[in-house]
Amino acid sequence: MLTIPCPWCGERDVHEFRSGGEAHLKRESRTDNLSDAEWADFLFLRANPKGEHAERWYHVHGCRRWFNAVRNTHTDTILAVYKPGEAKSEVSQ
Amino acid sequence: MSQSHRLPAGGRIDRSRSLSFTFDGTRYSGHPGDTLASALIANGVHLVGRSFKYHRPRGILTAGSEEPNALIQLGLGNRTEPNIRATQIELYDGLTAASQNRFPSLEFDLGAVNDTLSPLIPAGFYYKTFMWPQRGWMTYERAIRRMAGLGRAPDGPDPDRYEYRHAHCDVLVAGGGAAGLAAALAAGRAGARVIIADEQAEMGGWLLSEGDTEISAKPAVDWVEKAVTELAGMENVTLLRRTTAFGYYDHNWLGLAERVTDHLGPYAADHLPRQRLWQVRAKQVVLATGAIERPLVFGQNDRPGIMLAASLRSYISRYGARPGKALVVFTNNDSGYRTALAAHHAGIGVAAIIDSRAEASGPLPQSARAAGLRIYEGHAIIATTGRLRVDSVRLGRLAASGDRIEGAGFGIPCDLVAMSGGWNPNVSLFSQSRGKLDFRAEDGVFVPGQSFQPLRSAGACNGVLSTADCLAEGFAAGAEAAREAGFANRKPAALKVTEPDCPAAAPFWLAPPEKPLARAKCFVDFQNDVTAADLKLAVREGFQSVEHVKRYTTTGMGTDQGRTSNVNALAIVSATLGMEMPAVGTTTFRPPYTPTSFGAIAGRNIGALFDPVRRTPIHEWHAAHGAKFENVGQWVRAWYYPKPGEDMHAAVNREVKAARTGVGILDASTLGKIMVKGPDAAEFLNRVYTNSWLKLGIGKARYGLMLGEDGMVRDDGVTVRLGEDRFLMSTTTGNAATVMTSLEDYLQTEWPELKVYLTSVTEQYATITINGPKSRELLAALTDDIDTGNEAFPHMSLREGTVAGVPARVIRISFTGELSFEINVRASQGKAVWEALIEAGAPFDITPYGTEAMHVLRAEKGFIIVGQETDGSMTPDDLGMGWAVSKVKPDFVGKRSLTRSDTVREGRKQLVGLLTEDPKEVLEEGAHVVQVALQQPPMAMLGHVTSSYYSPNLERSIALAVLKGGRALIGKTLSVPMPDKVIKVTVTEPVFFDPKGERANG
Amino acid sequence: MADTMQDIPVAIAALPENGKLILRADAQNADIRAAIAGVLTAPLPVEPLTSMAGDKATALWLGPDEWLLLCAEADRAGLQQALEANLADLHASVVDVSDAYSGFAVTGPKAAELLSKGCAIDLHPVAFAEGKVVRSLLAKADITLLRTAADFQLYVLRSFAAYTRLWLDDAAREYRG
Amino acid sequence: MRRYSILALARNALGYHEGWERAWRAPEPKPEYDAIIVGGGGHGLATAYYLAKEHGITNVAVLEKGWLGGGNTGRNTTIVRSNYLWDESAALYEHSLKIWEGLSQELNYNVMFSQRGVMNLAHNLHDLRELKRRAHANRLNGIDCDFLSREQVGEYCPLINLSPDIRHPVLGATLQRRGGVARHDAVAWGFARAADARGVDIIQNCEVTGILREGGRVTGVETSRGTIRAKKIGLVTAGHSSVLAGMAGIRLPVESHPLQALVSEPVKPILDTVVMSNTVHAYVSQSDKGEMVIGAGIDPYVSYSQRGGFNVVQDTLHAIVEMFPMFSRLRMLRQWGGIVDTCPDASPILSKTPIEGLYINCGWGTGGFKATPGSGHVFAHTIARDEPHPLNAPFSLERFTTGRLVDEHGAAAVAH
Ligand SMILES: Cc1cc2nc3c(=O)[nH]c(=O)nc-3n(C[C@H](O)[C@H](O)[C@H](O)COP(=O)(O)OP(=O)(O)OC[C@H]3O[C@@H](n4cnc5c(N)ncnc54)[C@H](O)[C@@H]3O)c2cc1C
Ligand SMILES: NC(=O)c1ccc[n+]([C@@H]2O[C@H](COP(=O)([O-])OP(=O)(O)OC[C@H]3O[C@@H](n4cnc5c(N)ncnc54)[C@H](O)[C@@H]3O)[C@@H](O)[C@H]2O)c1
Ligand SMILES: Cc1cc2nc3c(=O)[nH]c(=O)nc-3n(C[C@H](O)[C@H](O)[C@H](O)COP(=O)(O)O)c2cc1C
Ligand SMILES: [Zn+2]
Repeated sequence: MLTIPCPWCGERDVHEFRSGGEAHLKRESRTDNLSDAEWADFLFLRANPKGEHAERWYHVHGCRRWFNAVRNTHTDTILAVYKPGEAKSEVSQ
Repeated sequence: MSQSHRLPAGGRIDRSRSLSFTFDGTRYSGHPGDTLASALIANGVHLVGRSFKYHRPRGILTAGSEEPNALIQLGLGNRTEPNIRATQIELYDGLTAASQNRFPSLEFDLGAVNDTLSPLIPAGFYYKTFMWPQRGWMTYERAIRRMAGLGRAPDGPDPDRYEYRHAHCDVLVAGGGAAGLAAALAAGRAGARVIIADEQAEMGGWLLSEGDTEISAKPAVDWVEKAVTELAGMENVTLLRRTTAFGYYDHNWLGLAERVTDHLGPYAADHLPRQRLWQVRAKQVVLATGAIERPLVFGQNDRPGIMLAASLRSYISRYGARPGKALVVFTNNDSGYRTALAAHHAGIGVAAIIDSRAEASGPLPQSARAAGLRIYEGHAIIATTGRLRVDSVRLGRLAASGDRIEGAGFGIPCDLVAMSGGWNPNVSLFSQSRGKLDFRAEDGVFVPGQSFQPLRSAGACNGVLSTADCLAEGFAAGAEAAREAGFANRKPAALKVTEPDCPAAAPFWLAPPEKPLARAKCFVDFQNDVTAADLKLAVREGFQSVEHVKRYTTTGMGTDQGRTSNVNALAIVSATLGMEMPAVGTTTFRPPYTPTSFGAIAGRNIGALFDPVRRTPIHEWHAAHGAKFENVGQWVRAWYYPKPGEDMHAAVNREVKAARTGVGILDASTLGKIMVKGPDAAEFLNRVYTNSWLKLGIGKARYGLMLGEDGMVRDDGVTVRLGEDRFLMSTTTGNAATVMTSLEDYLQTEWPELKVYLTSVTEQYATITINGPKSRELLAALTDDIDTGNEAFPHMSLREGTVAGVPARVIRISFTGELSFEINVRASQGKAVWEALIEAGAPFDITPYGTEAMHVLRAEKGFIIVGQETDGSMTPDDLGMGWAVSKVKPDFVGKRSLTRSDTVREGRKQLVGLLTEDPKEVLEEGAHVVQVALQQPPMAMLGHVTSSYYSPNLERSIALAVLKGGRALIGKTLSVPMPDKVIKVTVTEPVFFDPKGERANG
Repeated sequence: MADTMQDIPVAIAALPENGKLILRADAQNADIRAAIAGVLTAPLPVEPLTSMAGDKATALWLGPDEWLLLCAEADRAGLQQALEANLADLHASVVDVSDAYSGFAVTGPKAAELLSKGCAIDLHPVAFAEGKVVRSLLAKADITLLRTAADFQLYVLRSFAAYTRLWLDDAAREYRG
Repeated sequence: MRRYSILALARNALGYHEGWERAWRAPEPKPEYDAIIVGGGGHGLATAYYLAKEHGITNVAVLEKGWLGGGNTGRNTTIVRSNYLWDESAALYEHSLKIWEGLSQELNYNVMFSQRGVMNLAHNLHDLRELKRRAHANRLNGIDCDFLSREQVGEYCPLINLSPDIRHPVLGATLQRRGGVARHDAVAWGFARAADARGVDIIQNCEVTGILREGGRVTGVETSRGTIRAKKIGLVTAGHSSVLAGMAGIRLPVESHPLQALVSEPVKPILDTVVMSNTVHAYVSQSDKGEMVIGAGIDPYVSYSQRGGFNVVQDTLHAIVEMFPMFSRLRMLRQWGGIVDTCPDASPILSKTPIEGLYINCGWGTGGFKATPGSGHVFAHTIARDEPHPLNAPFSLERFTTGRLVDEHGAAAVAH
């Protein structure tokens, strides 16, 4: 059972959170110029890696903040958590 | 009632008290401190069960939780429990136990015919037969299911309670034997918060069973008592007896199952839970779960009276029981001699010690020799005899290679066989934690290797055998764990231990049987009746991965999960394949360590506490006025209010009529409400709704559609502008939380530049809708500061004032097409305001209406319900609501998806109305519409009926449907094929009532 | 049953109605902090999971830009107006949620143990001292939990109050033998 | 292949069962095949079998990184049914169900397909509406489906808590009588044996580590046992689909999640059908050995760890004990997890890919066991003909670009 370190609240059981899937997907604000394929990429295509995964979590039963985490999806070890807007590379090392 | 097989003295039982119990209807007695197994043994009972497949007679193999054979049906009626290990049942007065998997009786079991048939039904036989005729399996299966299954489920609901307990600690110690107690002492003394759990009634592990071990020159049990007393006195230590660490999950989260009152049977106090599930987050874990003795695999090694050697010592020393009169020991290591000596000292005749080793020369064999015990070195048991209990063993001399017998076998009569094949470290929890096992070739054991979580193993589970080493490892592990958790400490001094020296065993995996292996019944997995021959057969047929062997033969899949058998099975498979054991590898260890009751895992989250019931502030009024309720998510809403003698139809018709002719009143409090505040609030709404929000005037309301990024309708509702920077948004009842989550997501991650704050106020307000031509008069009667006139208070606008003397926000919106006001007041005042409205409405014959009438009213107007007309595949245009989608906004959620090729294609499903030929005929919601009904399926479907009601205002049935190319079908006649008839329908516009929308002004 | 307060292992009581406001604001902004502190007569608790008691209200940290303000029912409207007035030109939101939440007090030597039947937070005094506040779950209800000198106070959505009460009373059965 | 039968058993009993031959060979991989199937689960093995049987392509290898059936095939709750909502899905699953009905004989391997019925419970008006919608659609698609009233539910399965006073009372149910359960491992083994008998090479402990391409088409795979060439490659690796597709530079609309299940200790038969409930989130059947086989929910995060959170098991057992109060004293014997590959529309992908000669079969998520034979059948067609079978044409990768999804989410069926 995962224990997730919320950047604000500290370690909490996974069931206090909602998983938000892959992080750092870029939502274009002017979507008219995107092809169907580009749009499908944003909507549906996912890295889904076996290994390090930058992902989003929402502390829904806590501080109600969205944040990011890097987790190894093979071992479920959480390598880092960081706030929205912070870059992954800053925390990964 | 005499305990014929009780030793005259000794053991940790309370001889001053007798407890009476029954097994298969016969009454026996035992003492506090007994397990059911030890009490049965003390009464000379060995035959306690039948095996799973061959229904062979089985006795008691072990003295612990690893027991595969002695599975008992405990208790009666709703409290009965199947498959309980007799070795774990603490005796209480009046205990009722029965054997299982036998018919008609334990002694004479018809199922034993399987044993006779066994040559025909080796591992995996069922894959090869029962294939004819094609549906024949349904018949064979019934018979097979009856033969399988072991015990019986209870007859009815469980009368007992179960609890949860969340806990946090610095150090969790699993196992309270020598190593575990030492670890807990070390960590506890350092000041760490410690939890120590042991599955047994008493802490102490094997120390409770070894009469010949001394610690600090006193019997080992004295040290156990001292340790337990010290631990119990520490405020920072929680001692949990009868508590199994059953699961080691990720991130050092462990599940423990405490049996709080099981041992009290019917004497348990009512207020106590039966079991408690501990959910522990530990900074550090010490595993001290001991080791499990390994059986030897030889011909007919499964007869009652054949048990593990150390377990026999346990019955003698710990329970003061005498399992037999004439003992044969079969061993590959010195500890078998320790058992022989213990038996000898207890007055049990030792007929022979059979040692697979060519030579036994350690101190224990020497003591045995000195005591005059007969020893057969280089021998093995090759068969046993006895119908319901072993009555002799046959042995033979092993060839030097160990895989053959030289010369003729011969028999030795006995009524008890103790076997010892060495010790397997109990690595279940370690493996569950994802730890890697290392293989120690000299004694053929898997020991903990690299660990993956903050844990350490200590004692016998770490492959250590002597008590001195177990204690030392325990102290060290406890101290280190505490240190890692931040508690400095001193290394405790070593304790002086005296005990016989028992070096590790040299593996001896399979004694060559007298008969051909396929007939010899050399059992490896006792519970599932898997023999060495089965394992070899599996390998021969190509099931060579250990996981395939497991699944093909079912070895290790019983209730004991192969605790005593897996390593033996692996060794035999490896030998057959000619591979090293670590290369073949173990099967995966999974939770639970021992079976854990559903009740404990469910806790109190059943019945009234299964799922919260959310009620509105006005609920009590509805209940008092006879409302029927419907579940909407967690909410309970008034569905309709039948008057005496009315059925649902009549009640709903009355409510619907009233809402269009007089005044109806509806509790709409469950609608989601979100306060949206900030300078960018309008811009934010502009992005999350499909239509335009920038220019909405203060005090005005607007309907909005919310899409997913995939362009499909997800939610809708009316939002009002309270101020320049302030909106009150409403959502559907079911989606309130989801919408809030999604809006926060956009704000926090996509558009952090927008200055907007959201606060959910769903529960701050009671929302009361008054609806119908008389609603204005009613409102006017209860307010003196709101001008209710049509011009002063136009449709889609908001007024703040008082209603019934209470501050209120009144919004003129309509979900029915009628003149309608939505009155929002503080939740605590909701019921009072509702009652005031009911009272003031009496002259207009005010009629409370429920969700059903509301649905009819909105369907008459063709208004959609998200989740009923939509299913995640409908766009605004599909719903005929293209008008609600801005053509000019550069961006809103879902915009891009509306121009994908599939969203703009012809022939998408579109919302339409349906009218049946027979106006009395109400279509079934969910029914499908076809162009032409055929005699036989398949029929191409155009779509389905989403909503269907009898409309009393139209005096006929109406329905909404989504049909492929629906709008082009308006005017056409189509068919709805039902199982018993075909219903003709005409496609119409989805608006049935007041299509011009004239009534909203009253 | 025990006859002195001391002996009652755990007691559960509904908290009297009080004023509750949700304040949302950017606490990084010194002007905002000052505007709020001026009304609360105490600094806003910006450290996660903490609370701060002022003369008029106690502020509970709920998130980095969200606080629950507890006050006497009589002060509710005044407090909201004062805050809104002080924050008028700043980006902040003050919303009355007095009726949206119901409160319970859980008291007695077994209070933490009782809550730990459904709440996964470490409630041991070393980890959960007086003044600490968390949002979490109690069984299937969202809670805001505060430890005061005298008790644990927990707030749940109004519609979860019945469930919570039932759950607490049922959990307490074990101590009422 | 020597045929299995009761007579063969009797004959072999006399020879101490020494005479049984391997169920499938263990050949060394050849340097080149006509087609390679990556993934030795049920779907991969069935694909290879039908390539050989229906299309005469027998120079085929199935490459499995571990042991056959060790993926989701070996860890699923074995529910088989075809009562899906949308025409496209219903057709595909019904195709499969029809094959199931003769599969043991077809493979000469008893897969113990037990048509004991699958029941889906309705607990509120919304459930009722959705189940009716599905039941009517099934009927018009020629798929058997009964609608049971609450009383009929009680007659059919008396163990269910039918009290009207519970939190989510049972209001009715659909019942597909032809649905049921099967012996999951036997499905893999049976297909393996039958494919092997037609010449397919089944190669275990052979992990594909790279996909070789030249000029937009596949040429072979890199494996832990060397390079193997082929002009047609089918990826059938369920939970690992994204990993394999990634080797070919393709991103998939798929996420891999833990899905857990558990069994109780075995008890004598008491539950004779399969019961599923979406609203209270529980599904259960009793295996022939006597365990209650219980499916837990899906863990919401991506993971390849083949285990999930205990909280999910807890939630499942709340529901099970609520619906079956007499199960409270049964005990959990073992719990485990699989890695399920979920698509945004809860429908599978059986498709060609942008790379010539590369085909993908994935996205079955929580419910592909039931489709095993049908999926293998149509996927073999897709590979052999280089064009989809009409039944899998709607399940292409393109649908995510066009938006033409087959959304089985809203269809009020737990997707198992
Ligand atoms: C707990 C659980 C319950 C379920 N319940 C049901 C149910 O009741 N009914 C139902 O219909 N479905 C159910 N499912 C879903 C079902 O199990 C799957 O959809 C189905 O088994 C998928 O079969 P497959 O052959 O595609 O995949 P798998 O059986 O997973 O086979 C894929 C194979 O690919 C192999 N592989 C992966 N990577 C490589 C590589 N690089 N090289 C070589 N080989 C590789 C894997 O080792 C694996 O053996 C359930 C799933 C789970 C986990
Ligand atoms: N040759 C021999 O006769 C021999 C062999 C091995 C060990 N021993 C002796 O056994 C003792 C070993 O000490 P130890 O402390 O390592 O082991 P132990 O077996 O004495 O204690 C382990 C304890 O852990 C408990 N346990 C196991 N799994 C558990 C779980 N999942 N949850 C809760 N409790 C669990 C058991 O009930 C037991 O009380 C020493 O005295 C040693 O000399 C003797
Ligand atoms: C339908 C089904 C029934 C099962 N029955 C049993 C069982 O009776 N005993 C058992 O130990 N495991 C049983 N298992 C679980 C397997 O032992 C194993 O946990 C599962 O196949 C996953 O593999 P793994 O645990 O090795 O990763 C069963 C699995 C399935 C899918
Ligand atoms: Zn948080």
